[in-house]
Amino acid sequence: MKVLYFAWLRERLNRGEDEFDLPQNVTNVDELIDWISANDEAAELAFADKNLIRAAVDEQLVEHDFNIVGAKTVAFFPPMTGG
Amino acid sequence: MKVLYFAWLRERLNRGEDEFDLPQNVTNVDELIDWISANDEAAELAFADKNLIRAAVDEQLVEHDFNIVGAKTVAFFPPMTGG
Amino acid sequence: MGNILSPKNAIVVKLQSEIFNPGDESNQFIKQADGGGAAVTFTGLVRSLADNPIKKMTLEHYPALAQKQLENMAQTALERFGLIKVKVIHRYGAMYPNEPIVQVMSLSAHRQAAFDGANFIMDWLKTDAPFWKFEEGENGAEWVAAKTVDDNAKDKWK
Amino acid sequence: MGNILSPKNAIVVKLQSEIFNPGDESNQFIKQADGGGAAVTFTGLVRSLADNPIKKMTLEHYPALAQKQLENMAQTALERFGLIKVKVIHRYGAMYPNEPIVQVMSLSAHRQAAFDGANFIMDWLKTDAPFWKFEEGENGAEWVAAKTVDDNAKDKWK
Repeated sequence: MKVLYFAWLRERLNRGEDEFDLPQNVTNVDELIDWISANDEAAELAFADKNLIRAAVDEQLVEHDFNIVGAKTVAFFPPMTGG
Repeated sequence: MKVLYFAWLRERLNRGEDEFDLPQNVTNVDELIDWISANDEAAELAFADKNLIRAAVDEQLVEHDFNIVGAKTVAFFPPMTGG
Repeated sequence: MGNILSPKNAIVVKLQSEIFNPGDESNQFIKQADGGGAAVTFTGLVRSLADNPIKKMTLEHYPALAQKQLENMAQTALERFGLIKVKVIHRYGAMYPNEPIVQVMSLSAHRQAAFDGANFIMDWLKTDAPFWKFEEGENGAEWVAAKTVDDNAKDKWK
Repeated sequence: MGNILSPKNAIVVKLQSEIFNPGDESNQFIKQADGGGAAVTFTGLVRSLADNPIKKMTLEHYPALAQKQLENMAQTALERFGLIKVKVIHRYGAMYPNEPIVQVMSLSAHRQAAFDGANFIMDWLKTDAPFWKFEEGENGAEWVAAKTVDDNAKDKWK
């Protein structure tokens, strides 16, 4: 699965994307956040406040309980500030 | 007193303005309409439906009960359709 | 009325018979943005519909009252919505399909104020600015009737 | 989604890094008015305030999602408000004070629909289009924080 990071999440992780083989017990966005954080100190800090984390699964904005099994791309980013 | 007419009021009266010396018993917009209509058949027809008559006294939009004693200019016109 | 809140040039109202270029006017308006991040432009165009084609529209107006009413509306919008500036251009005389009739422009620090300011002015302009449309088309010529919907549009600002 | 209601070119969404000319875009948009009498243009500009001067703003974006979200918002506005057409231009990359960032244009037979269409798109765009502002100024550089007021602005369309 491809995982994308944007804005200050990208900066804090010092990378724009990851490619992961996820364990079977990682089935939704929230579990993915926890799994990434557990494996990476920078990620643990960056994802610390989950209220500030927005997610998109296969180019669709979703809540953190959204199922990611079979998804190709998950993107994480802060609240949007365009316009 | 100068009285101005606009749009279809002007057309039906076949003139854009009048100059009147009003009798003392003509003290508000409504009475002015009645007085003009009484003296002029075209005006009687043009002013027949008072709901369609808007008025301005000295460049201020007013209701028909507005006092006109001492006013310099009264304007009559249909509901506005600008924009 | 409110001179303290409105520096010079915060309000411009222009009545003219000549056609104007909507985009050029917008660019001119936002060129000096003065810290404003949100600009809204409303442009009203002469409509010619397939079922009632118009050849020519003539706008009659009451110049002194029109100027005064539009300035009052612009001033009220400026103060009520905290706008940085407002410009209103309204034509009179003869015009033709697709030509601009009116343009209202508002500049604000915040987008909702800019939207509301222009919207407020247009709603009031429709019923309280002394202009009258006369349309000449293939089906004859007539004075355009006022719409009840325009009377009601102002209610949302009460 | 709603293809029957939206003919070709009724919706245009353009993401670009290059600067654009707001007035030229508006003129282009209203040139083919197609019976529409009311056009609304919202233009968002890079703000630089006296108490926090900005030298440069960089907009990061998620291209595929941004395109999709803006198209969805434009389509929803088109159908909901019965608009004739909608165009959205949003820049990404580096930009400077007073430059345009975003422009939303709506054309309708009726003015309220044109106002509402552009307003609706801007409200949704603020919270649901994947762009992030990074500002560099005299007081340092930082990611712009999202505003609660932007979250709440959408509520009026419920």
